[in-house]
Amino acid sequence: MIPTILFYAFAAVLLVAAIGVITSRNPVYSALYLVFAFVQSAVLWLLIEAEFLAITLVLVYVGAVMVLFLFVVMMLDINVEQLRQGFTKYLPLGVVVALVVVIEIANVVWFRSEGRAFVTPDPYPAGYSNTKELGSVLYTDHVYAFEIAAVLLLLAIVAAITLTMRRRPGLKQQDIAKQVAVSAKDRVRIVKVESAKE
Amino acid sequence: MESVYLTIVLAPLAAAIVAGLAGSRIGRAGAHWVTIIGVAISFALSLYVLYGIVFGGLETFNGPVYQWAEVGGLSIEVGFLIDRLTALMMAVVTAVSLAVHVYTIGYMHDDPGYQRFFSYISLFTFSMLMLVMSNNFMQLFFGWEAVGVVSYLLIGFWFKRDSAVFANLKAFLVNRVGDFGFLLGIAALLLYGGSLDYATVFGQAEALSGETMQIFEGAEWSVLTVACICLFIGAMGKSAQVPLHVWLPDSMEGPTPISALIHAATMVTAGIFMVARMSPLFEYTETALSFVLVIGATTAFFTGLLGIVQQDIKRVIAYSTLSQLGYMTVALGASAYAAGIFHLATHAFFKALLFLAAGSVIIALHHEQDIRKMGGLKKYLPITYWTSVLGTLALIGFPGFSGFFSKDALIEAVHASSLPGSTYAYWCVLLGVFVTSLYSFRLLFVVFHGEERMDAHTKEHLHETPAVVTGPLIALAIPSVVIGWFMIEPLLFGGFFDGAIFVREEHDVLGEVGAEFEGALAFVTHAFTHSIALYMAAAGAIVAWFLYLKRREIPGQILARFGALYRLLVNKYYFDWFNENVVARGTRGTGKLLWKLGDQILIDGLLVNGSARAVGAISSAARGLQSGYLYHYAFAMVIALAVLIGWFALRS
Amino acid sequence: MVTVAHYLVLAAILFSLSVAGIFINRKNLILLLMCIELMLLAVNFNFIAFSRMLGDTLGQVFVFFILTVAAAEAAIGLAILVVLFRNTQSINVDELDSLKG
Amino acid sequence: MIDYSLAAPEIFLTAAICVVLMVDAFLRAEQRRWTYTLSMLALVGTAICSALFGVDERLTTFTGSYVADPAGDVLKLFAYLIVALVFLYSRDYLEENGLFKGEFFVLGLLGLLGVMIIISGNNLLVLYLGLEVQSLSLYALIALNRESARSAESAMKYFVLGAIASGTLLYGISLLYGMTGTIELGPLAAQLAEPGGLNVPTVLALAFIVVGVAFKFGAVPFHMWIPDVYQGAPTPVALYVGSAPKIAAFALAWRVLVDGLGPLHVSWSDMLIVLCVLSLVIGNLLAIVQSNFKRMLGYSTISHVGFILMGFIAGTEDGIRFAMFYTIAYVLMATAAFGMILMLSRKGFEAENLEDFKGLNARSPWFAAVMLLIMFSMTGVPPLIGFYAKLVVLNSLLEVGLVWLAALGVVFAVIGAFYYLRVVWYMYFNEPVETAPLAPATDLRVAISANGLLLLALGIFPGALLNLVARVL
Amino acid sequence: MDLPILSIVIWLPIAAGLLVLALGSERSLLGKQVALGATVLTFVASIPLYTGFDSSTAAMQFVERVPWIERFNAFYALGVDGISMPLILLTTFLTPLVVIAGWQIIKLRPAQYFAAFLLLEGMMIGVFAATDALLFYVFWEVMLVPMFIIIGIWGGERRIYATMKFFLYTFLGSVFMLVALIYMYLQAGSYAIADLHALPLGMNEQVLIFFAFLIAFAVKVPMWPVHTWLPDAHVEAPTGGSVILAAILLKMGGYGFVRFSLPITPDASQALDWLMIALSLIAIVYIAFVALVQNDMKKLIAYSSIAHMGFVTLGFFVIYSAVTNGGEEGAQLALQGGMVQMISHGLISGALFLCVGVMYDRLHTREISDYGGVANTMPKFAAFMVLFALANAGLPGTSGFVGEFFVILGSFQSSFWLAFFAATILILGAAYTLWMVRRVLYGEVRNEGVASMPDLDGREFFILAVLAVSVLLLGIWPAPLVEAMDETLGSLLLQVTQSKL
Repeated sequence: MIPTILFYAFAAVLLVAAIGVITSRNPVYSALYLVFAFVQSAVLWLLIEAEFLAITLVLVYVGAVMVLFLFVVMMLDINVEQLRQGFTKYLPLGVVVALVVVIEIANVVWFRSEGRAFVTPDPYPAGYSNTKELGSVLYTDHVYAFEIAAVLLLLAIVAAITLTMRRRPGLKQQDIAKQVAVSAKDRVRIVKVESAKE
Repeated sequence: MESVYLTIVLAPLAAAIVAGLAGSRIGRAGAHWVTIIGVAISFALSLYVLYGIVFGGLETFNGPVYQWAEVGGLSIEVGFLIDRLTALMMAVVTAVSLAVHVYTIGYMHDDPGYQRFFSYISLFTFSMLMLVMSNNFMQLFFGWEAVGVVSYLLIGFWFKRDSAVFANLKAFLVNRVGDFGFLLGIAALLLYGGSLDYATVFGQAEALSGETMQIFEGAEWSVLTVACICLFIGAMGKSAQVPLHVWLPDSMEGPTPISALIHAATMVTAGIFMVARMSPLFEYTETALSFVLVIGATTAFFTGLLGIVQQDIKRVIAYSTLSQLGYMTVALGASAYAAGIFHLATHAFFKALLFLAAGSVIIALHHEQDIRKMGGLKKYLPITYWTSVLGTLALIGFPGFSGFFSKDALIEAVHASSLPGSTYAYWCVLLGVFVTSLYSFRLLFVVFHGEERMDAHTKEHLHETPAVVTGPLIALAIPSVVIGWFMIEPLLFGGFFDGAIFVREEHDVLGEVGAEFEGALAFVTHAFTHSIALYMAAAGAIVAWFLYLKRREIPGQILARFGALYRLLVNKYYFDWFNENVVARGTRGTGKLLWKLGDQILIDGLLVNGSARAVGAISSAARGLQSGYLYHYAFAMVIALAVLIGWFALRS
Repeated sequence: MVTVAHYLVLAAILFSLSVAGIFINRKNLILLLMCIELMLLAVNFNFIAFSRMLGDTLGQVFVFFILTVAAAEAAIGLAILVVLFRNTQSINVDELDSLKG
Repeated sequence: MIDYSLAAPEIFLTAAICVVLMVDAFLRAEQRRWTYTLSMLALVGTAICSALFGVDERLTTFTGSYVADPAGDVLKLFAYLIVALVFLYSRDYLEENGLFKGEFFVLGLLGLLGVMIIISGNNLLVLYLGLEVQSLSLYALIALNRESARSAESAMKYFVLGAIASGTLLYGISLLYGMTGTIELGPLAAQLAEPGGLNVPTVLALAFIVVGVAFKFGAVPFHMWIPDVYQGAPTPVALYVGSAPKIAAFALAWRVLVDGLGPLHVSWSDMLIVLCVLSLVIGNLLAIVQSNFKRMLGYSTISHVGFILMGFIAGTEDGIRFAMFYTIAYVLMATAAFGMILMLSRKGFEAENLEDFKGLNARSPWFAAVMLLIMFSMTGVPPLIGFYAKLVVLNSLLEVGLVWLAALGVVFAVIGAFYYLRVVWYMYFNEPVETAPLAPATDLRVAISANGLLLLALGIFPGALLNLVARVL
Repeated sequence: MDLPILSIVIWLPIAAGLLVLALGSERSLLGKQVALGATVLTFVASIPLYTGFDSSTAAMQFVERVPWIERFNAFYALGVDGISMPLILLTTFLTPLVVIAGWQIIKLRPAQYFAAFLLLEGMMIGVFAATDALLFYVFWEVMLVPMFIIIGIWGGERRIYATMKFFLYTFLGSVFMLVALIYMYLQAGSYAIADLHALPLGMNEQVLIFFAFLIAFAVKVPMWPVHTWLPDAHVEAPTGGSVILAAILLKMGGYGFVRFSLPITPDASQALDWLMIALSLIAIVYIAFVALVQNDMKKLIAYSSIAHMGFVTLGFFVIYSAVTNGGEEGAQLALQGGMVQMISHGLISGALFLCVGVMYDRLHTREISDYGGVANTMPKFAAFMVLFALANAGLPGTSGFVGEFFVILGSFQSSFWLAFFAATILILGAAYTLWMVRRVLYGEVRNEGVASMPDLDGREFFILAVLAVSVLLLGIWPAPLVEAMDETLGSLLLQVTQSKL
């Protein structure tokens, strides 16, 4: 009973947060709503005993990715006023399409899956470690995928750096080597001045 | 003998090629010598053949020269059929042609196209010989068309003249209308006779007369009737029968008498010859014979009427030719083929004479052709005058002259015919005699008698034309007068054409006429007592004398009185008007309509460019879909997803 | 009783919310990136729910990798966003229409 | 036991990428050619690995997540070739336009790695990851020219749409996983082939997956990114986007739809028919109205995708083979076409508009002729490879009785002929605006000529490629 | 004789074309010489096709067969029978003339011009020689490319419109044929034309295939209403292009009908012969009317080509009703007529276009009204032109007559009215051709331009003379040509009148 109430409660909050994400006019709010949604999701995942992923979601997503989002939002000098202008034009259509999609999927899941999804997973026995379980397949069965993921992250790094790192023209930078290599005669020029002739 | 026949045909051809292709190299004299020798060879050999066939017991020759093509089982060959009819035609053709060649030397003396002209007339001889000597329909058609082409070239010889190039196009096209029918006739015979060979087809004529074909739904027509009428349509074109006669008067645009002569005395006989040649077919279809009869009679009378109002010396003779061709055709229709051929032969001589005489006048007057500017030429051109008189007498059928024999026999034959339409034909030819006489004497009187209406300058230089012109006149005058005496008996009643021309018992009108025939002299004397035609001719001559010499004001009064009739005649029954305004303009109008509306607007505009434009328009419209807005793109994807789910997932 | 189906429907709602978010938003590119995160979250819900339903870890492993990819994707997405902003001084979706037709 | 040798090309390439990356970091700008050379060497090495460790039969390793089969090897070899050509064609352009950076090559090689991962992916997870590796490098490449707003814009569009597409794909994969409990292709197919395997939820999942695959191909209506990216991306990148990823797209469709979801052919072929028709229509129609050559090529790609899909729609063994044939043929043509643009472009001048091809025949008859071959090949005129590509897919369509679709295909091929012909028209029937002679580097000249002539050679002897495809697939 | 003659005549010009292309326009004289040499050599090489031809058999001769695309069971298979041999000779005969005709006139990129013609020649021969449908299709299509270029580069003002229209029209036509070919390949398992002939097909299939072929061939012939590309293409094409287009390219449509439509879909052909006959008659009559009102010489001749090609299709499709009426001979006549008409039209229309080209080179206009009285300044030319015009009007003694004669005779066996309408060409054909002749050649010299026109030079004279001789020769003695085709057509007739159902 309690898990059911918890599910509905957190699910409701999650949806509110999700709506908040897409309707907020200020990107900062959106990002925060998204953080909120992730947290709710983590809780829901815990309810279904996917602890490792729940933790990861909070750590990685909320902790890193969302912060990145916020960072970018704030770094870019976005004209929030301009962004506030509404989205009314496509709102009805968006709502309709979203409803259609949700009805279609839900219809299939709920009515036409021949009851397959109407199972409540049995709780894991005590001492079961979700993390360990994951860990044991991750480096064996899925090692290839894991390596690819590694490449992917490398790629992301290279790409992100390539795209964002830049040397602004005209930016004054110190060239240490040059500075060190300087010798006195480069800096000081002895000029012999003829004495003034009266 | 084969090589002889081949030589007859090829000599003029070779001459034509030499004169045509190497004209500039061999020079003027070279050109005329080459061609004259070529034609002379043909002429000599033709005479030899004629002699051989008539007296020397030469067998009728019917054999191939080479195989033109073989399609399926059908062999189409080029070959010769030499029988009496052919031999006679060959002699006539080469004789006239030779005369023309000789005459041309003088007439075309100063023309820059001298060699070309010789080449043409030689080529013409070749074509005509191919036509008459053919033993099959393909070759007949070849000759038929080749003659037409050469006439096209000859009429347009002076291609700088617009009238000449108009006339030659007209001649060719009108002839083509005839050929159109002709070809259909050949096709019909091939279909039902299974061959293009004369002998084979003729052999089945009787059998074919029973067969019918359907052209219009529900109307069964005799195959032979259809085929023969079709063939005769060809003859109508070539032999200038109403309504396809319109080209002949215009063809006088060619270098005057020579090409005119070719047309009037030679080419036009092709149709007559052809019908005679096809007599085994025509004999089995009375409908076709009646058709021939009526057309011929109409031509004989009505085109003769036109001759009365013409002011151009050549045109008068041209209309006379038309009318005489009508006579020949009438004879054919009445199954008096031999009479037709006979008239053809005599006509060739006296009409050639008249044309050359006209040419002589024209030369003398420095290419003046309007008879209103002539008159009183008798004293300046005595030889021309007297030969013209002889020609005229022959033409009107003065007893004893060649024309008399042929025409009178012909009229008698028509009289004897019992085919539908023969009464009409009889009256037409009788009245025609009057008309012939009227315009012939009118011409004679207006040109050679009366006051001198040419300008002073012309008059000063008037003198008889050179011997090269008058020579042929005299040469032609003799046969024009006498030939009838010799020919009438063998040709008409002596069974000359036995085996070449076929006449069924019940159509044998000449036989009927022949029953009373007691020799040429008797025929002449008989005419004075019995022939209405003779009195008609006399009447015509008297009227002409009265109107054009005695009381010259009367024609003007008649003209004022019967203005409508006069206009009808001057406008040649509005045939030309009809052809130019309705046929030609209508054709061009149809063409323009089909082109602009069909091709340009409907097909190109609507279908081709229209679909291109439609594609373009759709493309431009579809371009709007790619709006550049990210949310539109996402939109498309999500909607497509929703549709895919809705359509495929939920449907199943 | 909470069944897997509940989770699935929740995920479906999340998914369609993210979809709606993508095209009701005309102004803010960052929001689009967030919607994508939301979409991936929905997918993750599915995987985890199924994983539990089937009683194996495959789904959770999948989620693990999705999280990794999402992070990488976010990094690159934001990098592009930065480049874009530097060039146009705007992250307004409405103004991104120089390429069209 | 994991047989690493099967994955030798990937392993080698990964190592090589690291080397290139490291070396490049220490190179000065004027030494950048070394990066290029190293990258080419990396490709050669990878190709050698593929050749050495090529397989004759279907083998899997990494506990079934990696599959090596002859068809995969062939696809990979073509991918190396194409990427090598891309690098070669791009080199001078990049140098002249200040884009000659190590990252281009590194990202290019990483993209290639993604292609290879997809080609060898044997479970949905690996395929997804490969897709991401490939896509992410493309996103970055497109935005490579940081000074260009257009590049950034197109990268952003591509990124957002791509993310949506991969989200959708993932959603489908999740459903599929839920229904079958597996993500490995072989078992998946086995599960689906069982009675009841084709049920509503799997078809639902299928719809999502088709969206993902179609997006990768750029089939209408998931094509929107293509023209924008082709036009917006720096030309070398557009060349890259337009070539090697098509091989990946084919591999993805082949692995997922045929190997994994083969039993659902009835369902997905219907969906593909819709996409195919739309692609033919939209691709050809919109290509007509383009004046930008790159954008036109984008739409042309879309129409070609319609033809590639035909092979899948037929779904027969031959159908897939012929789709592969078409893909390879198309990639060769597209590479050559973009190569010509690159060759015509000079510093500060992009030969990206159709107008820029005016009078090419007067400037360089040879390259005009090569371009002519390329264009007619794309049109589908024999004896060029493009013709056989069309021939074979039509063949497979007719084999399954889809005459109407084949007829539609050829009609749109005719409409499509218009815009290819227009290029020829500009080259041959107009006098040049630009009279500067073309003086491309020798290796570029040779390569592009060979590329063009290859289209002809393969067209005269299509049997070679056909047999190859038939033997391996 | 073991030499692969057909391969030689196909590839020799193509190789020479590439060589000329490689020589480039800087060395255009050498290029021209190579081109001329190659085309003459090709002609010489093609002569054994005639001399060694066995006209007593309908089987393919000079057969070559090499595996080509094993996957599709397609062969590089060549061979000629009575239908294709004359067409190949026509091609090899005309191309040298076209090369000579362009000798001095083409100033713009001459190397490419001559190369295009050489390539075209090889491809066209390939079309006629291919006995494998796929090979046939390849040649059929690729031929469009050089033609596209020829019209586009060396054409007149609206050349781009014309060439695009030409290409798209014909391309549209042929893709449907491709679909049909593939369809039949799937049934027969082979692309060999002989196998397709033997393939049993149901009526519905036949009808569909028939229409697919019809679109392809009708566009090429061209038949009404898909003919409008031809006048445009002709008008804009350079002289050589027009000649090849009219003389040979159009023949491919007719060739397609006898090689594919009739034998592969005999029942559909029979069932739909009324349609084909109707279209042919429309082409003859309608187009003749249209030709009459043209002001542009090339357009006029182009329209006349359409009308004459109407005879070809008429001849091919009256066979069924002729046979039904018991006129098997007539059917053979009609078929034969269609074929002869193709050859003869090739010579005549080619010659007429060359004539127009001769005038165009002097005055740079094709408008009839810009000429007049040309015969005064160019008598030799006028003689030739009149000859060709008369031949075009079907004058007996020229090749133009033979085909028309046969077809009219044959179609009479089908129906009187058919022959009636077909025979109107006698009048209308003469009308439009000679009317043009009248306006162009005859009359006083119209303007100074005409007055300054020099007569034919040796080169032009040679070309026209060669054509004139062949036109006359074929007209006077068509037997060799007819004989070569007779056996083949006879067996074709047997084949097409045998139901496949």
